Amino acid sequence: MSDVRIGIFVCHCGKNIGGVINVPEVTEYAKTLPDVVYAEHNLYTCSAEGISSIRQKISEHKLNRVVVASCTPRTHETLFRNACEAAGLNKYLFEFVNIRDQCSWVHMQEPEKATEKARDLIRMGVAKARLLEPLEEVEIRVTPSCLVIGGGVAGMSAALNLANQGFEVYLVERDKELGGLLLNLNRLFTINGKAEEVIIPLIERVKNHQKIKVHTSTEVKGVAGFIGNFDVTLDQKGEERKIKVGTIIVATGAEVLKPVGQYGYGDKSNILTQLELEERLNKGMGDEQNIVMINCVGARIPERPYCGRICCMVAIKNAVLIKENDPRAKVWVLHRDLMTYGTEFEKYYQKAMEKGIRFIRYSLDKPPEIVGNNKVKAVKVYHQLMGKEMVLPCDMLVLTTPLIPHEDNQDISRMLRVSLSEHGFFLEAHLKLQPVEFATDGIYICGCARWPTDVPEAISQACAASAKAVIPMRRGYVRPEAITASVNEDKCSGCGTCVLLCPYNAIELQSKDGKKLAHITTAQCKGCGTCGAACPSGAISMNHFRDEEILAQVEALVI
Amino acid sequence: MNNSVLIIGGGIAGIQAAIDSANMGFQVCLVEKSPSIGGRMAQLDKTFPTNDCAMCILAPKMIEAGQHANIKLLTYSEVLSVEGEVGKFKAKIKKKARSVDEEKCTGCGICIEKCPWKADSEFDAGMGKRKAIYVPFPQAIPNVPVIDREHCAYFLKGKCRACERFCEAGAINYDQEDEIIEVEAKAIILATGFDLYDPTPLREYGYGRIQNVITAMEYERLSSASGPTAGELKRPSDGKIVSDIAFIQCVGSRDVRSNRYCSSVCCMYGTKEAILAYEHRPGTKSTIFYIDLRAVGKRFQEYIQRAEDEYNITYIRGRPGNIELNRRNQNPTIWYEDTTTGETKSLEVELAILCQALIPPRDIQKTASILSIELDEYGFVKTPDGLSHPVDTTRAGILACGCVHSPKDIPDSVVQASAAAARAAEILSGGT
Amino acid sequence: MAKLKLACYWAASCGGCDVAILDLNERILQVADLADIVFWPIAVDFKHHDVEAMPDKSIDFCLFNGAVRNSEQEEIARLLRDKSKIMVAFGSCAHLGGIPGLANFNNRTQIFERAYLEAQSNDNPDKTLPQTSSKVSEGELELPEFYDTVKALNQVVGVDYYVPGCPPPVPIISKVIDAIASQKLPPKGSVFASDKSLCDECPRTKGEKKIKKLYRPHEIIPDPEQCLLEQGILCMGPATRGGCGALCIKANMPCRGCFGPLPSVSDQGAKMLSALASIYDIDIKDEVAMAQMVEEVVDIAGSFYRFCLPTALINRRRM
Amino acid sequence: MRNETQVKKSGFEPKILAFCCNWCSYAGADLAGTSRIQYAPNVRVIRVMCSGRIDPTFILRAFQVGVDGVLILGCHPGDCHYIDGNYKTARRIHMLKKMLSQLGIEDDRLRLDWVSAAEGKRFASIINDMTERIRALGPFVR
Amino acid sequence: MTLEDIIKETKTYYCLECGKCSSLCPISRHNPSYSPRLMLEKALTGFEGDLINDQELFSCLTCYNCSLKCPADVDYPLFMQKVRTLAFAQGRYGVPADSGILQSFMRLMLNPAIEQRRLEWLSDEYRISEKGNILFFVGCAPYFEFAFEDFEAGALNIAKDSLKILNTLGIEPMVLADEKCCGHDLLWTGDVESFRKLAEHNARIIKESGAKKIIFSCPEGYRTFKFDYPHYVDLDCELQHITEFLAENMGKGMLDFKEVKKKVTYQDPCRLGRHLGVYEQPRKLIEAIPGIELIEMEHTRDESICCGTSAWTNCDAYSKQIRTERLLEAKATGAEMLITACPKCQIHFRCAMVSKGEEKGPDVEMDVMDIVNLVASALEDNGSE
Repeated sequence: MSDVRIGIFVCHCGKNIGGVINVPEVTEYAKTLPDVVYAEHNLYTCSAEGISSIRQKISEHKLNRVVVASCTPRTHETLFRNACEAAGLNKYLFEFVNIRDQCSWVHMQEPEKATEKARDLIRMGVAKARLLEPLEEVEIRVTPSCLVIGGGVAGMSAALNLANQGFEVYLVERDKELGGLLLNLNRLFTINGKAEEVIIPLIERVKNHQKIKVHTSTEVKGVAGFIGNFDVTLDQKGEERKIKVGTIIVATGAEVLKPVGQYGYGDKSNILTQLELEERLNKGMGDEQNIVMINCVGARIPERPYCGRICCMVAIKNAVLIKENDPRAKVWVLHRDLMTYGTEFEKYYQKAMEKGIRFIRYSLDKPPEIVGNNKVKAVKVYHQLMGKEMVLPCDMLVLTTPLIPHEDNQDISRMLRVSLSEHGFFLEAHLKLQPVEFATDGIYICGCARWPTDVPEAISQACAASAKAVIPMRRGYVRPEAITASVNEDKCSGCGTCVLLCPYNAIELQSKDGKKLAHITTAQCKGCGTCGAACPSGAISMNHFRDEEILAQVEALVI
Repeated sequence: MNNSVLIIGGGIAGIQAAIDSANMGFQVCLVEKSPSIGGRMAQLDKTFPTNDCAMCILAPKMIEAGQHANIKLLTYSEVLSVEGEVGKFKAKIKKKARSVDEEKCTGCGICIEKCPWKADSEFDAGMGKRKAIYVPFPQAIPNVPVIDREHCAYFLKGKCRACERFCEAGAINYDQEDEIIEVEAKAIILATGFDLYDPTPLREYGYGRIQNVITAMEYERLSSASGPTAGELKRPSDGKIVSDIAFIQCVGSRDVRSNRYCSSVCCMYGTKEAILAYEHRPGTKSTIFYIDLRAVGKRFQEYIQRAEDEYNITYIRGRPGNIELNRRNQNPTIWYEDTTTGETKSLEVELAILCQALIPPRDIQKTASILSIELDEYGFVKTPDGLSHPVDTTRAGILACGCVHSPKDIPDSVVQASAAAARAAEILSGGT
Repeated sequence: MAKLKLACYWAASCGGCDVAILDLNERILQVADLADIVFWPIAVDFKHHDVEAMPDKSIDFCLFNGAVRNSEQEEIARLLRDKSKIMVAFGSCAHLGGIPGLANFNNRTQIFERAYLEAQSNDNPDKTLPQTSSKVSEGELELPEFYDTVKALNQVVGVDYYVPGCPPPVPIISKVIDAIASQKLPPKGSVFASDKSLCDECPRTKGEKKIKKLYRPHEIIPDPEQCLLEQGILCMGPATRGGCGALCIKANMPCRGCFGPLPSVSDQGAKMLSALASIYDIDIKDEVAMAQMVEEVVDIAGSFYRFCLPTALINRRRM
Repeated sequence: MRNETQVKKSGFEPKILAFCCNWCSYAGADLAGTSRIQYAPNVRVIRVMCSGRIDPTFILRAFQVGVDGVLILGCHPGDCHYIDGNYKTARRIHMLKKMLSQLGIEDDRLRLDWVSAAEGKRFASIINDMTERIRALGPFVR
Repeated sequence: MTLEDIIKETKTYYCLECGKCSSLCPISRHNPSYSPRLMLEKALTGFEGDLINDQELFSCLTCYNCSLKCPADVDYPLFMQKVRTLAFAQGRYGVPADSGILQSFMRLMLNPAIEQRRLEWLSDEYRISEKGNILFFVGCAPYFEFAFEDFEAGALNIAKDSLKILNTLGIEPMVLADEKCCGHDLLWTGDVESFRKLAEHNARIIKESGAKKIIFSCPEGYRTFKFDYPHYVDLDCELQHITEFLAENMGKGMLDFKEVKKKVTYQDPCRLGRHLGVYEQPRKLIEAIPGIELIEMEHTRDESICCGTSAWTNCDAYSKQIRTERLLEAKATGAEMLITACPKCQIHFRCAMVSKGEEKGPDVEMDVMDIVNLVASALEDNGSE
């Protein structure tokens, strides 16, 4: 260890610190600490002259460690780190000691105790600073191209937004053509426009955009690497292709639940799902006079507790289409709550009521029953709000089922090393802070693959995902904080304890000349330290929070 | 300011749009009417469905926006006019005088401590007081106080000047004037959020007449640790800590006499607030009157289920007719029909909370005329082609996100904010 | 070159280490012609005063096994240190405190009460306890002082090398002998074992380190191929030095940590606890499961510090 | 709050080490500061990125060097910035407390609790409560 | 007019089944088996039979307390009226009060052959005129005198005092000898045909009288002329309730009151208040009398509670409970007198305070007086007593 030359800057912060803690005395004390070659106190270290003083003293006293004792690192650490960097000192050779928010401000009536505490805290800070090592923020180049998995309305919208900003997009779609779920929809609720009117122009714009390379009937076979450098293997009808992309957007959508075994679906000819009804509406309805719809089929039940969010609207839209097609038809919608939230949907619900569609609320413990053996003739329902059994004549029974995740979400999640939520949809990093990002950097999520959504919400999420993907691609590099974990391969015995602990799946066992060793992808590691604390051989060391540094602080606590 | 975006409104949506645009390398000017960014979310104690504290989510984003090199914060400011068209907008912004020099102030808070004059705190929804010189809430960004000239003794009667005397940084400047700032921008994002429906016109619910009938936002402030009662659910009439409360959904929503639309989030925040009550005092009993329990988002249904199983919350399907006052103990008595049994009954509780609707910002008409964009029949921003361009407005180059577009929860607002940033980026790189 | 002088001693231990030396079988002959045993109370008849008579540093190397539990052991340890060039802490007791070190859960008073008063087999009506000196008809009898705390060798005298194991396996003993013979000794203070944990040489296959429940060895017949810890058996392997050739593992029994902590680990017990608690897959909000976890790891301190309590960070129970 | 007479009489001022996680409890501590909530000066805080970073070795070392009490403050379960670091902390500390009791270390000397970024008051009350408990237990003699 | 047509006309299909109407309905608060929402659900779900034959169909007071607050803009009383028309056509009708004597009066008037001696009560102290612009519509007051023996209906006094006040204002209104019942109760119990005959008769004689403006003392008549007659006859006269008329003309100094030291409270009749929106004029009138202290009840103006019976039908124990509670509410204000502006409210309240033999009368004693009587009694007695 070259000779350590620590400089310490104690801040008065006006009266905030100086008014309680005897700053000059504490500064003198700091001078007595081993390896401290310079110590000063100033009125406002964070002010312009405070910063310039730090930079000046670093070169003047050839300091190779800096400790600032002032407010809280949460707001000012970046400021002082940049000051050190500007003076040519690696910014991780800096330690922050909080003697305001966690000392002077909270021990105002006990100045001597506060001063003693400040001395202890500074001693601990210096003890850690002495062992700090320079760290380089590894700059990872980001390839300015994006892989969009899924060619539905979400995938295409994301691709278009990216391409319009000049980025190269690989749009991969499993089916023969683009369009996804919207292809077999007849009309879209709220504006009642024909599904084609939305999806066809979208497909045209995608196909004609030279920045978008469309790969239909293609599947993603494998993804390796990390943000900025994903090596993707595509499988186009047996023929494999390798591409390199910087970011990935998952827009694989979802599928409609086929309620096999419920209400006689499958063995009675006049029972359809809403999707099948859409096709019937496209081709033209028969002369059915009595249509009964049952909502929440296969949803909000113990096995599948979630609400499908848009199925109520699909049901109401189809009911309105039936009435517009044949006003004499009698349409009943049996529901357990009508989820027409927001301004547009509630207005559409009123329109349905105007058209004479009648809504009956049933309860989970008294579900409707089907009458009729090979064809449904009637539906018995216990009207929950009237407390009375009703028998509705029924020529056609439509079951409203929720969107469910594709089975192969499991494979995609394992391939991209992203996690699924308990319902089987993809799990975003944070519902509010990062709704369209995965915990793994560089991979984003939008559309029904994340949660059942309607078309406008899917397009919003697609644009949001594109915005998030554009950030690293526009900057050209990512510089994750250097606080990451690293494995010392001479100490690692490959016991595997750390692998499952990492919430970001950044650790895996790789075989190296016959032996299994833990390997951490620095780009994916967020530096939480959970693996470091658990490693029984002490083989994982946490940059900037190494065991030795923390133990030095602990030992410095008691003189 | 060549590649620049003007963002109006500093709530969670405005902040998110600003951060995304700035991270994409564009210059951002974020204009916020109140002294600090943070918006409505800053007033919330906890947020559904994760019940994590609102400030834990919001503070990191506020700090990032406050310190971002590409973001220029103009708080305590209003947009006066916008000329030009997409790619070449010119906006005039009035930066109201804070009477405090932002450069010099270090946010030490001595002036607030020493100021003897008090006023109703808007942040605490009128439930608490603040000083004449104030910062809306402890974690405000910028952490620079503002002198409320209507309640400051110096501006009213020319005496006091306590803040100036105690300010070490010499930052108090009484004769600071409003400033007009010119800002150029290629795209504009409107994110001015929402206001809350004042339930007074619904006289049957007795808001304003019965002390222990309060709105959901007032409850949120009571329950918040930084609120007027430091988090203790003390009811207004006698300060008694409540343990038997009721929530009424759809107050001002799905009602011909106020707003016919559904405000999307009240079912969820109603349950959240009931859970907060139980968390503050285990054993608290909550009753929630609803007609459709719209828990449609991720983990919302489980949230409701847990509320019922673990937090002593009872859901009754029925919209209360009116609230009467039991004079002896100031308890509100709620008359309702339990529509699943057809019985008309009354329930006396210690505190009744009205889950008020989300309505467009009160100055939306003015904003719409300044930006010359159209509003829909409810007063929210109109999206001409809602299906394929959900965040566009009727004027090219101007985008809208968050609740100013239509009522939605925080996750959807954040998604729309990023979407608006993406659309703006398209415009800024030459698209339309 | 002149034959080396070898000294062995058996302090607070079970004598297994001495037997282990004999386990060299025919190789003991190689030792015999390599060195003269100048002190080995169990095997040869040299007395304490013989050692005192030797000039300092005259013994080439001393294999000292056993912890230091009383004043006599300490005295001899100091004596042998002065007389020997190389002092080797031989076996877990000398290296880490070993099984006798577990006495640090108690102190002398408790130990004497248990041994001489409470034990059912006692016949001690007038409750006599051993004294350092007692007057009897024959004269004054002296006994070494019985310390409250058991110490490892390096807590009493300087130690040059450590031979881990309870007892040290034969391959390691012969390696020590060869090293001494060839005078090619590793740097002072090193441990004759692998610097990696037992997992590095463990033959079993490793899958996912995730356990729902911990079984006592008799509660489950483990699969012979798969990692024991992953099957829910407490195996100290991950936190213990390798080098023993996974003898216990091959006998379908979990490692109990006799080789001591890894080089960069200062407390074997703390590290094993951290690893084990981290991979326990239970919901922390479920009080029953959490209480269950603590019950399942029977005698946590005893299991994790089985061989190294005296050298642990908290090396004895606070009374 | 602490009453003065009690401190004077025994004269013992406990030395307590607290580990706070950067995102929640450290922010909660800062909030106690910005809200000027006064609490006992006996605690020294070490900041770590996540409560999951705290290795039981640090805690044992703390007791070994003569600290009287150790306090671990993490995010409320579900709040963790790194998704579930605090879940592992909970299990480790739960098991460590059992081991410490076998080593004769009183249960109150090690405490795990959750503090969010908005719970300044809660942080202060935990600090005061911990100081009183350790004062009652007396100094930690090895 | 089928049930579907009724649903369309009254916009009942907008019903959110939220139960707000039931929780505001005075009847359902007392009668557990009565729920306006359930009634409406039967229509929506096509249980026409149940609906028509429902015993409670005629219990609805049509007091508009529900519709005024209905979030779905359903006109419930109109829905009730239309359904009752259907029911009546199938021979269904409610339980008439006082063994149907009132209904028989109305039906008698249908018979053109029967001569009414309507103006018997008109002594010469009340000056009326043959020709003129203003007509005072007396309504059924004369018939009410005979309907009730065990208490004083007082309806005729209202008519007399109305004339007295008008005369004091120098107005000698026309009063038609062959005036017939306005048909309100028949319409609201579904007998549309009888209602049409009465409406046509009244319209004819009023047109013949050349009246330009009709003043009513009974709000039910006023509401019927204003909202229902236009659907059946065309009669373009200005219509006013007497309180509106007096409030307008009071200011001209024609009415000078003597001091009346009294604490009073005011019952907003459903028809005058919620139906017609007349809230302020009666109050202005009362407060114009010096010495009077008007104290509002807890439920007042558009939230006031109905007197418990309508159209002389389905008056039962629950109606009695409603009335009793309303009287107790009036007493709770500390007022000595309950002022109302509708002869029927006055009758129902007075009837409630008289024990009807089988049940014990309520322990509520309260003077109930029509506003017209109050005003008349407060006039300076220069006119004839």
